Amino acid sequence: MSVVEIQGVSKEFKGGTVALQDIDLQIEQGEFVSLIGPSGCGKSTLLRVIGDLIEPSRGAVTVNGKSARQARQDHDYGIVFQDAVLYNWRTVAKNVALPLELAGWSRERRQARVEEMLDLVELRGFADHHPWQLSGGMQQRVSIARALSFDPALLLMDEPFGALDEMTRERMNAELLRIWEASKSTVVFVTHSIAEAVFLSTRIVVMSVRPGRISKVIPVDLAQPRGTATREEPRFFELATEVREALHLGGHVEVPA
Amino acid sequence: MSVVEIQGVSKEFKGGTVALQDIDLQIEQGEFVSLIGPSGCGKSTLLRVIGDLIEPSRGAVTVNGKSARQARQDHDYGIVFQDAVLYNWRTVAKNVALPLELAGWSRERRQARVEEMLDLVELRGFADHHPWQLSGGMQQRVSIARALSFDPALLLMDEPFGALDEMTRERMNAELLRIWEASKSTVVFVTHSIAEAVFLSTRIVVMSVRPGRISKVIPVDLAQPRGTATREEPRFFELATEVREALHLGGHVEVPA
Amino acid sequence: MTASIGRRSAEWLPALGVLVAMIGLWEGLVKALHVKRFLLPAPDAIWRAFASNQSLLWRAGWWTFQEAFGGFAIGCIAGILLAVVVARFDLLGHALMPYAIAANAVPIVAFAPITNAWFNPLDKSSKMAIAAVLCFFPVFVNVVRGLRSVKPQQLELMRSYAVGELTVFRLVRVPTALPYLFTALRVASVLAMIGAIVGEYYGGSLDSLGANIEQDASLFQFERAWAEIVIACIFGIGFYLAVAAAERFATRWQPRIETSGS
Amino acid sequence: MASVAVERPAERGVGVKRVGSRGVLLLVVLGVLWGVWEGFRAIGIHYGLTRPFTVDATSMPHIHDMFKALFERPNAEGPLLIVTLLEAAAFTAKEAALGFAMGSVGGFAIGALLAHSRMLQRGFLPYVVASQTVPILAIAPMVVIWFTNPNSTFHVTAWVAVAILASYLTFFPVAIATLRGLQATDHRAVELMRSYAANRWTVLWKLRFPTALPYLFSALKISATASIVGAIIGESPTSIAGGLGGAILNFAQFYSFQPQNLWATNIVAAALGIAFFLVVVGAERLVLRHAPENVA
Amino acid sequence: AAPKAKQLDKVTLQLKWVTDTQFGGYYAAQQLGYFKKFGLDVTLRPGGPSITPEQVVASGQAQVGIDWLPSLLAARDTGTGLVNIAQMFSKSGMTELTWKSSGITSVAQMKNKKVGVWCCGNQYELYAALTKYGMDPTKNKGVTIVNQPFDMNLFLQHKVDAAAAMTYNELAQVMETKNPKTGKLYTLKDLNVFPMQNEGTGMLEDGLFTTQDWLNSHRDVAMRLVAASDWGWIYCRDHAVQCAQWVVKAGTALPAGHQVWEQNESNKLIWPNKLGIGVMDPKAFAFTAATSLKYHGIKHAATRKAYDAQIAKAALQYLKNHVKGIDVYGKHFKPIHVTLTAGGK
Ligand SMILES: Nc1ncnc2c1ncn2[C@@H]1O[C@H](COP(=O)(O)OP(=O)(O)OP(=O)(O)O)[C@@H](O)[C@H]1O
Ligand SMILES: Nc1ncnc2c1ncn2[C@@H]1O[C@H](COP(=O)(O)OP(=O)(O)OP(=O)(O)O)[C@@H](O)[C@H]1O
Ligand SMILES: [Mg+2]
Ligand SMILES: [Mg+2]
Repeated sequence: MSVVEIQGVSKEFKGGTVALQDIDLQIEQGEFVSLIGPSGCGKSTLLRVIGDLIEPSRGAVTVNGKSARQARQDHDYGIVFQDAVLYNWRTVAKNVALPLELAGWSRERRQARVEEMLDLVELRGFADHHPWQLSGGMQQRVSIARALSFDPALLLMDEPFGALDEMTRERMNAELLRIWEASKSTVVFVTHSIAEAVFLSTRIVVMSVRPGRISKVIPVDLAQPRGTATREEPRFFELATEVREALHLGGHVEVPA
Repeated sequence: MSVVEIQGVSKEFKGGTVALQDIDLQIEQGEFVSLIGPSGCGKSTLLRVIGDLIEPSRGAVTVNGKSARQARQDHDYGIVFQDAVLYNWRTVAKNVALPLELAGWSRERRQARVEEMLDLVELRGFADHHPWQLSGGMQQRVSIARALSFDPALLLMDEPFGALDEMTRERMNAELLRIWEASKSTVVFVTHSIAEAVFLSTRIVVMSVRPGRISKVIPVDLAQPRGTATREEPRFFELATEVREALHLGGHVEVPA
Repeated sequence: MTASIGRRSAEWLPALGVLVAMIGLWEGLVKALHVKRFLLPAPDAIWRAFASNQSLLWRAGWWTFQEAFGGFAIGCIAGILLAVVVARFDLLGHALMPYAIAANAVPIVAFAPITNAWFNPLDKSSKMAIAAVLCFFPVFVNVVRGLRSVKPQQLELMRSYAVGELTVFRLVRVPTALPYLFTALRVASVLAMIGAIVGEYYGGSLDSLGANIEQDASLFQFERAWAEIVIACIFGIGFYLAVAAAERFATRWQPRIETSGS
Repeated sequence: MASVAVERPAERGVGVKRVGSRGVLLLVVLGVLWGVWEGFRAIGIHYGLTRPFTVDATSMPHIHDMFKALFERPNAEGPLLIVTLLEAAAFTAKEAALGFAMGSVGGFAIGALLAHSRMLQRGFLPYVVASQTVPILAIAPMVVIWFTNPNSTFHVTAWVAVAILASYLTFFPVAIATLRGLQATDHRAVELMRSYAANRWTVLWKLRFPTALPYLFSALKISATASIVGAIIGESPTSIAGGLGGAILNFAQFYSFQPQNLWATNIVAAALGIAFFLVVVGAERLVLRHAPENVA
Repeated sequence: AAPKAKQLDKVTLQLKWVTDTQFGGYYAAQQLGYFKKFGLDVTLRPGGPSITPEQVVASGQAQVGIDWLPSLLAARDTGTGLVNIAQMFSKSGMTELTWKSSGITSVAQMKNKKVGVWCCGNQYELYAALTKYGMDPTKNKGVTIVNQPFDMNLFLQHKVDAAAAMTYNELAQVMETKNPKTGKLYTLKDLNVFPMQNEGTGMLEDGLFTTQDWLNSHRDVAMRLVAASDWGWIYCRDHAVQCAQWVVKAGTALPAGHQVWEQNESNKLIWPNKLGIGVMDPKAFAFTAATSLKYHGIKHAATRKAYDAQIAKAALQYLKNHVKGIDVYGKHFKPIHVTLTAGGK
């Protein structure tokens, strides 16, 4: 049974913008799938359709064999949005603890987990700050910590590392891979970095604009586990070039309907 | 006369976080200076100090030989923020036209310029959309168009291309270089992409955290004008490595005061 | 610590300055233009009336304040409850909104005889009813807006957690609505005082401010009437400041903006 | 500001069907309210309820009697009550409209001025608040005399004096909401303006004002009905007998034996209040139609 | 005489309360053109709960006002130069009501009861009466004074044992209300009525006043105003129903039946008048002034400067000169009989 199954999904926004057209995609248990494509091609939209945050205009999405809706209600996934979406009235620690609170964790367990997570995203010591006291990258890291905190079996991540410097980003990449391997979870990952996509994924879905469709699916056959060495393999560069060319073919200038 | 002159600037936020400490930096006319450093090291803060958007706790900043305040009042610079900061109640076109409106341009001139700018950032056709109808990358491009619209002699850009896909980003890089060369303007550019910094800059300022200081300044001696070929020069890789190493030396775990 | 006390009191300086200036101007104008006392008594005369009737004035003020506070509590709670219902159930909102507006549009002056007929005009309940009606509407309107002005993205996050309406309400809507609520509570705090006093004008215990003001004005005791108005102001401002302090406490997470203006 | 596009909440339908079903709903609720009133009345009278108030024909007249009273003549030769009341309502509406206009503009100006500087705010905000704690009924006679004295250089006709009193009640919610709204601006948006060295006026007009609009409209809704209250209160000390205030005073005196007349007057006053409110709502829809958030 | 428009003297008359037959005479004078005939252009300005006629007149918004004498004295007491020019009502219309069923058959029996009365200078007549029977109303000793709103609900709902009522208004209101038990109107049989006039503590009520300054320069105008007003009241004495109708037309939204009652009762407070309508009775004045002083309505004893009897007297003379055979004393005045109906229609 596929973890995510997307069949003939289209999404047209009011006003006529067609963000997605006839998307078919199947994601299996344990896969790490990256969505890559030009700005405005519908990556965020697709992710939100999978998460049942918006409804597709046509087509069907199943997650873990149930409807997307049911999956959402069963807490089957964790999500990181393109911007941090933190609650200003909660401190950093409380923002991270939010899903745990909702899942009914005890205070001590929560506290321990939050500390662990803040360590992971290198924000130990900022627990009592408020979101507006953090830099852009720090805010994004808080939201990553929040999504990871409850170990969801399916992770939906929308450019989670977009606001991070290269080094932090590389460390985060490595962390993410480690977590993914250890927990055997499935990840759907939106990025605009070709290198990141190749480094992380087991499969890369290249999208094109006008309107958003899948233009190419590229399996990534780099050995697991990956590390600093991976980035220097010739296969890495070959794959990167393949993705780059697929992107070029997809065109880039988008127009509204 | 330097365009930007920063002398002994420190910034401590209420609550005790020291974001900048003893920053000295001089930027000459026509330079393209990139600020790079780990997340939370004070890049955005430094940019905002130069733009006189916040006041330093200590030290002095002069821009074009005048106080930062005077320079701001003389419209000496344009700025792109880390997040797009668009006005929701204005259409895309009107957001771009805002600085022109404030500078008293006539409606026709404004309209012509806005079209030109939207072409530049590949958003022709979205003029009448509202910001919330755009994807993250598109929003960021609107804010770039806005900053460039009035041809400021000094451009302050805070991770302007962070939300863009690699291809759009490369095109934008090239565009920016073209504009910079043609207009002989000065650019202070925050980025977390080492490649981007090397490709664009005449000088790279590497910052370190705990608290934010300048750990190394790396002049970039790649030939001008730069193009796709530049990225393949061996010197490009050498410089990238130099920056990477400087970043590593700077440390990465930040703690609050 | 001492520094912060110093800063605190410095915050009050401008207000104090304005007060002194206003009183001075008032006194000066009244004296210079020979304004008749039944048009506007001079501050010094008001002060004398104030000083010589202190205990009576405070007692009347306290009486009226109790009415105002009771009405404030009833009106605000009712406003919040209905706002919650309206914000939650759109349909019910559309159905109830016009009647809420209607209730509010009934002028308080017209309400006074009716509350007098319903409740005993001499005890506090009838004035509380008027104050409650006055407080209800601002709270209702603002809380509805506050509950609805949650950022869509923040709702999406909650949706991703598949939590119930109640949780969304508690975790997201309430904090978002708080600033709106407090804006309304500030308005309501002063409206409550006005409501109580207006109610007292239409028949109320002689222990109350409104009845005293009416009596003194019609017996040409304008200095005393003004002293009573001053008492009403003191209680009103005190009430307002208490609400403002509660607001500071409840929304202390908010950034206090560092720079302002150009 | 969201950096991911967000689906806009459902448009408000304007279809005939929607309007129709809304009307039906309104009537259903009306029916329910009517039932509750009459039911409570019947039970109250039957069991002689005295709590929370004594229920009898005076404290709770029949609703149909209130409406019937509208179409009766309080005086044998006089016009129908509704005719008298509609004329009164038109007169009061004139005063209230002017008061509302003056109060909103004044309130906005005060709010904007106070938002301008902390110093001004600290100095004057307490007195803006204080002004509202001054019971309007107490000072209304003096205010009327100040403004209508034919011997002074500045004087106005009586109904304009009423409008001034009405504006006194309207300006406060607007001033507070303006202050709040103008300060609610996202600090990054302010920084952008600062980077353009925009002067205070520009920042006010192009940034703070649009951000404040939702707050402002909340306040205007409150003020719209408050202006009518103010006008009615103001009519008494100005000796204006032709407005709703005069009617209320008359019928209030005789409430004990003609309660339905006062209730009928209140129904008309409420209808006027709703009309004012709806005008503001209409303006709000027009102005805020591009806002992504729900409009309350 | 044909009115010569440009010669008319403009006068604004501030009433104590809303348009009502309590002021029937003035409306009649207006309606019948008496003011015009005497060279006046008079504007009648209705009052209301927040209008103090003394304040309006002292500030020059109106030249002449109508108020109860104690209120005028209170204004004078604080140094405002106002002066009574005609005392229209020569008797007090104030009563205290109790229910027959309560068994309170005299003012003396109000001891330890809840007694309602209006504020603002209207309470002294009752205070004097209660004091006569050994109660101390100012300190709530031996009696509980309740500040009464301006409708009769407290009394109708038996929330007070006794309530103040003017003969011309509130008394009628009670009798225009149905007894919920019987479904019939209340009548005098259900009530005990204690007129303050009968208790000997009646004070002087509605009178005309103006500022001393205006009077000094407009004695003649004041005199003609009083004369025309007298004439109006004389007309109403003989045509109560017609007067009530005019008042109804002038804008009161109240039922005509009630207004006829009110006109008739107002007439009773004026007629008969041995001194002639409007002329101040020095004894009654002295009593009113003394009572006000006793209950702290005023701080200093009132002097006879508070009224100018010459105006009223001159007005009577003027009236007699201009209107042949006019009766300014009403010696043979007979009130009409008015039957009250539900809701006063
Ligand atoms: N609420 C909306 N109303 C109208 N159009 C919308 C809405 N949300 C998204 N769109 C449009 O849908 C398209 C896809 O948007 P989406 O956010 O999915 O892009 P994206 O691939 O995530 O881009 P980016 O990389 O820039 O974030 C865009 O053209 C955008 O303008
Ligand atoms: N308003 C504020 N109040 C308190 N602390 C702040 C405030 N703004 C920034 N800081 C702190 O200052 C430090 C530097 O922030 P800054 O935004 O300059 O980082 P940055 O280098 O731009 O990081 P990033 O790459 O993640 O955007 C951070 O530690 C942050 O927590
Ligand atoms: Mg996106
Ligand atoms: Mg930053």
